[in-house]
Amino acid sequence: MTVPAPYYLALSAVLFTAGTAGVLLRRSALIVFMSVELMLNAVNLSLITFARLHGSVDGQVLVFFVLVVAAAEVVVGLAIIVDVFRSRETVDVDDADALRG
Amino acid sequence: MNGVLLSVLIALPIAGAGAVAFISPRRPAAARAVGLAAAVIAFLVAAWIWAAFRPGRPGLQFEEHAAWVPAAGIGYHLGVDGLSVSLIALVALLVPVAMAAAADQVHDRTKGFVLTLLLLEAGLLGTFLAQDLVLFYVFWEAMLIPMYFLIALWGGPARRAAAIKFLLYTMTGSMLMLLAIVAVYLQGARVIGTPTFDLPALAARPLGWTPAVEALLFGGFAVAFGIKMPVWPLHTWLPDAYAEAPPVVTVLLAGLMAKAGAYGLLRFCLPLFPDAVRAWGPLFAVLAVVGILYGGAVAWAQGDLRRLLAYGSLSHMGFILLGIFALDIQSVQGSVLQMVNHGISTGALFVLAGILIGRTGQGRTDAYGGLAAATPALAAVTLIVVTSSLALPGTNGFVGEFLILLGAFQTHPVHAALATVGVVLAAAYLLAFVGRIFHGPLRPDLRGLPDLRPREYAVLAPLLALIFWVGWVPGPLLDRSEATVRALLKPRAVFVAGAPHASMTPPPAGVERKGGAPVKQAVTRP
Amino acid sequence: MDVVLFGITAVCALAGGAGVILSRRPVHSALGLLLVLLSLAVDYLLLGAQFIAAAQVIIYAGAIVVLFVFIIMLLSQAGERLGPGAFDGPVAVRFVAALVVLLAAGLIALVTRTPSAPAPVPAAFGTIQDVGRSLFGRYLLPFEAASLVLLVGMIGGVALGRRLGPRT
Amino acid sequence: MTWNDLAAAAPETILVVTACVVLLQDAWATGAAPEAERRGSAPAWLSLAGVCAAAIAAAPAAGEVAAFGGMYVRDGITRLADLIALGTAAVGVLLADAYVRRMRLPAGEYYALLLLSTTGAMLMAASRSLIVLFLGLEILSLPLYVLAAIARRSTRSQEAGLKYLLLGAFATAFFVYGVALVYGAAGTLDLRVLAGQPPSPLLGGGLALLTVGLGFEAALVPFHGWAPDVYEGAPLPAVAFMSVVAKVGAFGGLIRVFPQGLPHAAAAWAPMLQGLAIATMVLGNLAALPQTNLKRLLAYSGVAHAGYLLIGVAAGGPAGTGAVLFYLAVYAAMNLGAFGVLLLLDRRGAEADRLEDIAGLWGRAPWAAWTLAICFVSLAGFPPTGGFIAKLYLFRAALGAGQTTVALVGVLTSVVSVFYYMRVAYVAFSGEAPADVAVRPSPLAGAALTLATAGVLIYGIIPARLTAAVQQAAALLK
Amino acid sequence: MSAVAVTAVLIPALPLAGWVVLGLWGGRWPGRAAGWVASATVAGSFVAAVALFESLAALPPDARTVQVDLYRWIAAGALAIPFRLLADPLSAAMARLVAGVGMLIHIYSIGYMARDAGGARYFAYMNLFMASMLLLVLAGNLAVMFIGWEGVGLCSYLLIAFWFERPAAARAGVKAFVVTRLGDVGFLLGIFAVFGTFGTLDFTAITREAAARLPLGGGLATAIALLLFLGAVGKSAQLPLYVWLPDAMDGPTPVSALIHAATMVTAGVFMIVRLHALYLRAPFALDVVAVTGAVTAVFAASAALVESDLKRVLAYSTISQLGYMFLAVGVAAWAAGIFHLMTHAFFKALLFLAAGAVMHALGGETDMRKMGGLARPLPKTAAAFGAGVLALAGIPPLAGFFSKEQILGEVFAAGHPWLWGIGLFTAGLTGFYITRAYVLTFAGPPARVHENVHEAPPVMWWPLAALVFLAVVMGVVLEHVVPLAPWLQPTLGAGALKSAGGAAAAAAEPGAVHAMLLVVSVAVAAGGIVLGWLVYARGAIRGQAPVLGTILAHRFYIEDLYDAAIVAPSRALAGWAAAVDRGVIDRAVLGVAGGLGWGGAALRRLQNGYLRQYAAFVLIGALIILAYWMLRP
Repeated sequence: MTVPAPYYLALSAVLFTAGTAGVLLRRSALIVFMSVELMLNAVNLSLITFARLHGSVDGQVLVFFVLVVAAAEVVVGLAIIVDVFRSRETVDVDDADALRG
Repeated sequence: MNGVLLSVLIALPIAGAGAVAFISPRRPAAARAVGLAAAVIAFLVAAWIWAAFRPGRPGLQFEEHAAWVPAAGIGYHLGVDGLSVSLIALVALLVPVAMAAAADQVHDRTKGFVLTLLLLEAGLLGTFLAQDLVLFYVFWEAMLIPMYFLIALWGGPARRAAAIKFLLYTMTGSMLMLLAIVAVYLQGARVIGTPTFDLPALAARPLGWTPAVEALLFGGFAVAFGIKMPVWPLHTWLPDAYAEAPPVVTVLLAGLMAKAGAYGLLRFCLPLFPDAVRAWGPLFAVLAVVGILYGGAVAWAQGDLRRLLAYGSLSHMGFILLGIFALDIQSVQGSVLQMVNHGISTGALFVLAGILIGRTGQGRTDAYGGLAAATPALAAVTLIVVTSSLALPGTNGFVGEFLILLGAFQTHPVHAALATVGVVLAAAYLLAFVGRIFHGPLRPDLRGLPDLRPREYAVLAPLLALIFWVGWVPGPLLDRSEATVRALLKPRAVFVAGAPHASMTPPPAGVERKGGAPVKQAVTRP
Repeated sequence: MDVVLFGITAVCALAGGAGVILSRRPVHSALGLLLVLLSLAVDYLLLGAQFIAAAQVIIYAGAIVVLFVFIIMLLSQAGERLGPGAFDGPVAVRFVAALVVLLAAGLIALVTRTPSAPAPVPAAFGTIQDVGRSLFGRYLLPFEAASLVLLVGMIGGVALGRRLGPRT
Repeated sequence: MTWNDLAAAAPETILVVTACVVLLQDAWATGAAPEAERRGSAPAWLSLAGVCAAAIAAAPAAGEVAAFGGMYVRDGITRLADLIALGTAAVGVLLADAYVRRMRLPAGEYYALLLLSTTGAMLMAASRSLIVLFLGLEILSLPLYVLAAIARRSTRSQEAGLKYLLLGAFATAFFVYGVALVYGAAGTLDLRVLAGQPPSPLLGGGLALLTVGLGFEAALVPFHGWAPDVYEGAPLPAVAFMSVVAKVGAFGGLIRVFPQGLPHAAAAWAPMLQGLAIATMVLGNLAALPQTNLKRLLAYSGVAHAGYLLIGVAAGGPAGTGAVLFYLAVYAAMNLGAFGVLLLLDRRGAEADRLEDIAGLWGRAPWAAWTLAICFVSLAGFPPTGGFIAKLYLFRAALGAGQTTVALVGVLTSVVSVFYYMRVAYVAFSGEAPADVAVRPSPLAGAALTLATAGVLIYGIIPARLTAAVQQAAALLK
Repeated sequence: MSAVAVTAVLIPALPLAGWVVLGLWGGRWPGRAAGWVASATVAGSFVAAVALFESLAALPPDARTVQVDLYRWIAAGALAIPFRLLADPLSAAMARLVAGVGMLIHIYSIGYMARDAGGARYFAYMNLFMASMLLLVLAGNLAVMFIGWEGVGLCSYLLIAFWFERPAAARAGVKAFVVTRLGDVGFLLGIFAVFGTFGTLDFTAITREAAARLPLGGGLATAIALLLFLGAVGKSAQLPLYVWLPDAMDGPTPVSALIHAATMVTAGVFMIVRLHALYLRAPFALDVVAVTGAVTAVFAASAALVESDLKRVLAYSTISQLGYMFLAVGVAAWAAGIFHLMTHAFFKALLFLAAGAVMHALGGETDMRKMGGLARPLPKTAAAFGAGVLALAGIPPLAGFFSKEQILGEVFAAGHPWLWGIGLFTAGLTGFYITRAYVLTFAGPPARVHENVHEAPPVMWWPLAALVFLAVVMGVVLEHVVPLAPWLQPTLGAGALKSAGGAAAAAAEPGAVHAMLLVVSVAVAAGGIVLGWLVYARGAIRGQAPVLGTILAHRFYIEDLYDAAIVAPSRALAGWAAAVDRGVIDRAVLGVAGGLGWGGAALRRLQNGYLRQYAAFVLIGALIILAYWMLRP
């Protein structure tokens, strides 16, 4: 491993931040959701890096579980988004403001 | 039997409430009868306790001590001593009185009313009997909820605001007290070794506070009690609550709940924070005097019957507060007695206010006038109660206020002098009250107003009897509290944990008094 | 070599990330996400995580992104509305930008303080055998739990995807 | 995996198996007329049986049993958390039955998700590894997203699901990042090993982000934004259930991470938790003040109670942990009771969740009004209900740990809370019942309410046993 | 219990029982039954009082002080107050006087109140008053005295406001009560100070230990004496607390006679005499008493000059005469004070009852400007009133002469020529105003025609006649036949002997001086009468002094001053306090609540339904706690 670990970690941080920005700035539920996936991927990169750093496989195992969780979340999430779309004809999260106060 | 008598006393109203719960709402008379029966039985038990109470002993009697939450050091510890024995009798008396008076005044959702009233009684009794800090707090708060509902559901037009104001005010105080209780407990655990909320155990020895901490904790308790009494300037819930609650409920609010505050100061603050009480006593004495004068002045300016009485009550509670913080045997004895007295006379005043308002539906004094012509008996009874409230000798109020002022004069002459001016103010507003309602030409719309009914006589009779009885023969009451008060004022000698009966030899009553003549000795020639 | 590869993948990943959050159309975002995933898979390889790299390509790229694209196609009208939404005033955007920059700065400051010297690792580190042994050994409980997660996903999909009966 | 491992995780196993059975039964039994039965539907009874079995499995106090290589521990905390979660599940099932049938929700899926979510909460409380904690969190929250959205005909339910899901996923990302940083700092995901680590900035950053994820689930301010909206939009029984179970999981996790995982670094994390607790109590209670929608009001109330619970976590040690456990038990009872009463009401086939809908309840269903009153009085922290004892323990823990400020804020905000709680109780006892609101009692819901009320009162009047159990459980932390 | 004890208890107990009975059942009795029952109880008291007097008289002088302890009343700590009566020459004499005059007035009231529907209530109050007054007189310690003290005050209030439907009467009642209570503040504080000093409130103990515990002229003694005197000022309507008494005339006239002339208002004098030992330790306080008395005497007499209401003239006269009494006790002439108290009780009660008879005849009229020439239709009344006039003016040999002379002699002998001068001047004024009242009422031409003017019925007339007799002879009797001063000597000790009558005082003076004083004083009094006669009956002197008249008519504007300086500000203060209560204290509380509500509303706006906003919250929270961890030292 010749690339210093902080590089990976910084990349991860930037990607995580990018995902955060996507969640905060985008109005399409799909894109928001993809931004979350981006964040999870960024985390995964950190985990893999740390796993390498510590020489333990734990981090990699966790990444595996994150993948699983992401898959399950996507299934549920997309089902909800589709449902929302069916009744509203839009997936704009700003339209989901009936519940407030 | 004596071993569980206090529990029985508390359980009786609860059982009554349980019984009432099973009565159909369509049979209000039955609910009222059952409720009254429970309250009267409780009164009989309380009267028995009062009669069987042995004066001259500072410690707890009829004590009950059981583990409640042993893991947390919370005990089920009940007991009466000189501070509380007359108060529980007062509670047990005023509740049936209020309930009976309510028969003519509350017609709506009677079942619920009776039920709530009984729950309130249980809370009140428990408050005066609990000897464990948490148990006390439980009862202290348990009074609140029924009272909230009594005001909020059966009160006047602005009842909701008044009820919630009352609740939030008192909650603020009690929550601070809760923190202080916990702090006392923690310190106690450190000093004593075993964590306990038991008051006698905690009060048995100094807990080694720094003055600042002790003052803070004392403040926590004092704010709670001060709000309940109320102490100026924590009183502004009072006029609203007193005026909006149904008058019979105000009887309990003014007659009993306010006492819980004063009682708490004596029961908890004096033994737990003796140094802070002495350090901060002057401040409270000043607040008491301000309350006396301020309450009197504001009462004088009130146009509403119950607000007038409410501020008058504030003024009167100021005397009790002054008596407590004068820390003199006479003044504290006077305060203890005056708690009972004020319960009787203010209770009676609000019963009367309820009768008036029930007759006319009017709360403002200018809606009345000349009623003495239409309802002479009502006027006469009111007058007697007013004299008691004015502390005229021969009535109960005199003995209490006289002792308070006499005692306070010895330690705080200026305060006492100013407080005595409050006596004049009391005359001003109370006679203004009598004057506006009963004197002057009879208003045409009040003509034919019915005079006291037999049931109302029955309600008032015990109170009137007590007014005179305590006024002329206060000895039984004073004797019951004397030993306890004496012990209370003697720093750190009071509560011997666990063995209150055994340790103290009661000072022989009457022997060591200066210049006193033994009882019933007919003629002495100097 | 590694550094070059990392540079390329980093650039690709950042570009992909930008694509995810900046594309007008969701499908472009999905493609951006795909780019990120593949770039990171390469990085995983660089970091000795062969199994995860493979899983990344198979599960993420092969399943998740495909699912996204599938749904995007299904909801073809679901383009984002143009113009500022309720939460897109200039102040809000600047505020969000500030927050995001702060986050990035904080995180970078945090992670770059870590030591860069990696621990020595055995040759089999990160292989399927290595990870698999862990998964079915020490990590059996999480593995079972992960199956529960998938079970939940399945039930959720069924519960929410099933055709609705007639309204009563 | 050994049999011992499985035996230790028997409650979870039973629940999972039950969930599968419920699903299968539901698949077989499609077509049966669901509305007619008053006795309750088969999935409900099955779920209930499973929950009871799991509770029996969870009930014995067995000291401390570590399983699955130490990632899972069955100790006093697990036991209590399990019992609370299972109680919540049982009451949740009982409450849901009539509603699920009335609203034609997919029963099999509903109960299966409920059971799985319970499993997740139990896993979180039992976890001694951040991986298990993470997966437990997901098993807890994913079903909740679905449950929030499960009333698919309601756009509000959909909106609730969408918000919950997206924000939940967002927070999960923070959580995992936190796990990653902790892992980076400590080189381990094992909480037992973590306990020996010196605090470092990286570890701190990890803990911070970890707290975001757990705080989201617990609805701590400022991670609480989802809660009011989701509570308002999601179907009532689901809200009743999630409002409790999410807190059980989240606080189980918080206990495992902070007081138990990092006792030596308490000076570092306690101020953070105190700050969060203060913010949560203040904002939660203030925001609840103007609410007139009861679900929303209870949502903010739930936020506020998360703040109170956090007092105990911040205080740490046996006292704080015990207080949290006690509070969770009481909170479960009183919150389920409060929601449960709302479930009895029906406004033309929809939920009756406005404040004015409960007006005059006393007149038409006195027992419901009394239940409501008792639960709200307990929420407000008055004796003689469990809410009081629970708060007492919390404040004791806080003062015992020298955390006076947070205790002070706690008591003062409690006073504020009295305003809105008692207003609800007042409305239930006064006024005229609205004509379009009907009371629909059902035996199962009645049983649920009885259970909840009994809990509230028992914890308040005879709390000795629970106190002892809680102390015993928390004594591990010494 | 000894006979003395029994009688001493019976004296107040009988009217008390009467009150209870009348209060509970009197309203249902027919006709005048209530009046007779009430009179009977008082008569019983009178008999008992006489019996007490006689049984004391039967004892050797040193044994004439008997304490009667009924029971332990109030006890707390070192304070032990038995319910104690004190039967000694002073209280026996006072009890006999009070019960006697009271009995006569009760009987008179039967006739006077015959037409009033509230008779039972009236007599109940009167009985309660008698009980209180007798208790006051017989009290063995200050606390028991205070029972009576406040009891009479209450009855005064009740009876002034007896015709409660008249707003003026109701107001006057309240005024009387509140103003006297103002004095009671001092009285109470005095009691407290006595307890602080003596450790007891017992009269005999105070008398015994005063010299030991209080240094002569010390601040403590002066303070106690002045505080107690404040109570006396209120109760006995001295300057500056006199204002309630004229208004009190709105009550029934027998009430005015009994309470506001003969008995209650003299309680202050009695109290000082009772505590004479204490006052002797405080010469300055005594001087204050004397000066207050003198100034009040002349002030009230001058106010009476221009008063046009018959009863009010008598009221000012009472104030003035009370001033005399204070003047007497202020120079430590205890017996003289009590002597005047007694004679005054007779002739002032007589005057009031006669005035009552006039009012009875005129249907309640009291304005003298509407009277005149009533001697013709009411000869007996006029004669009775005339006797009262002469007694009051101090014309020998009527009662007033002796007591007044004794006072003036003592004052002069005590070396207070200025005070003597004031007293003398007052004597002249007294003669003048009472003559004026007589003339305006009975002499001259009728101012207007009154229908159906008739003499009082026998039940009213006989008490009147009895009082005429007493007013005429009691001076001689108490001076010469049964001398008061030696009788009081066991109580008053050496002080009483010192003031053993004008004769004794005169013995110290050169005979010529004494004779001259006597002549001067009688001359002045007679001069006043003559002048009054000339001015009002003959219209001889028509000199007008409008300014002086106006000032007098407004009582030197003292009441206006009170209104402006005390009453109005108090009311304003009360109103202000009420406004503060609502506007400041309560508003502060509501402000907190409002602030919380506002916070809730603001938070509600923050919760705007936008998911991305919530995500921003999460991010902000994350940033904050991240910052916490990173910035932590």
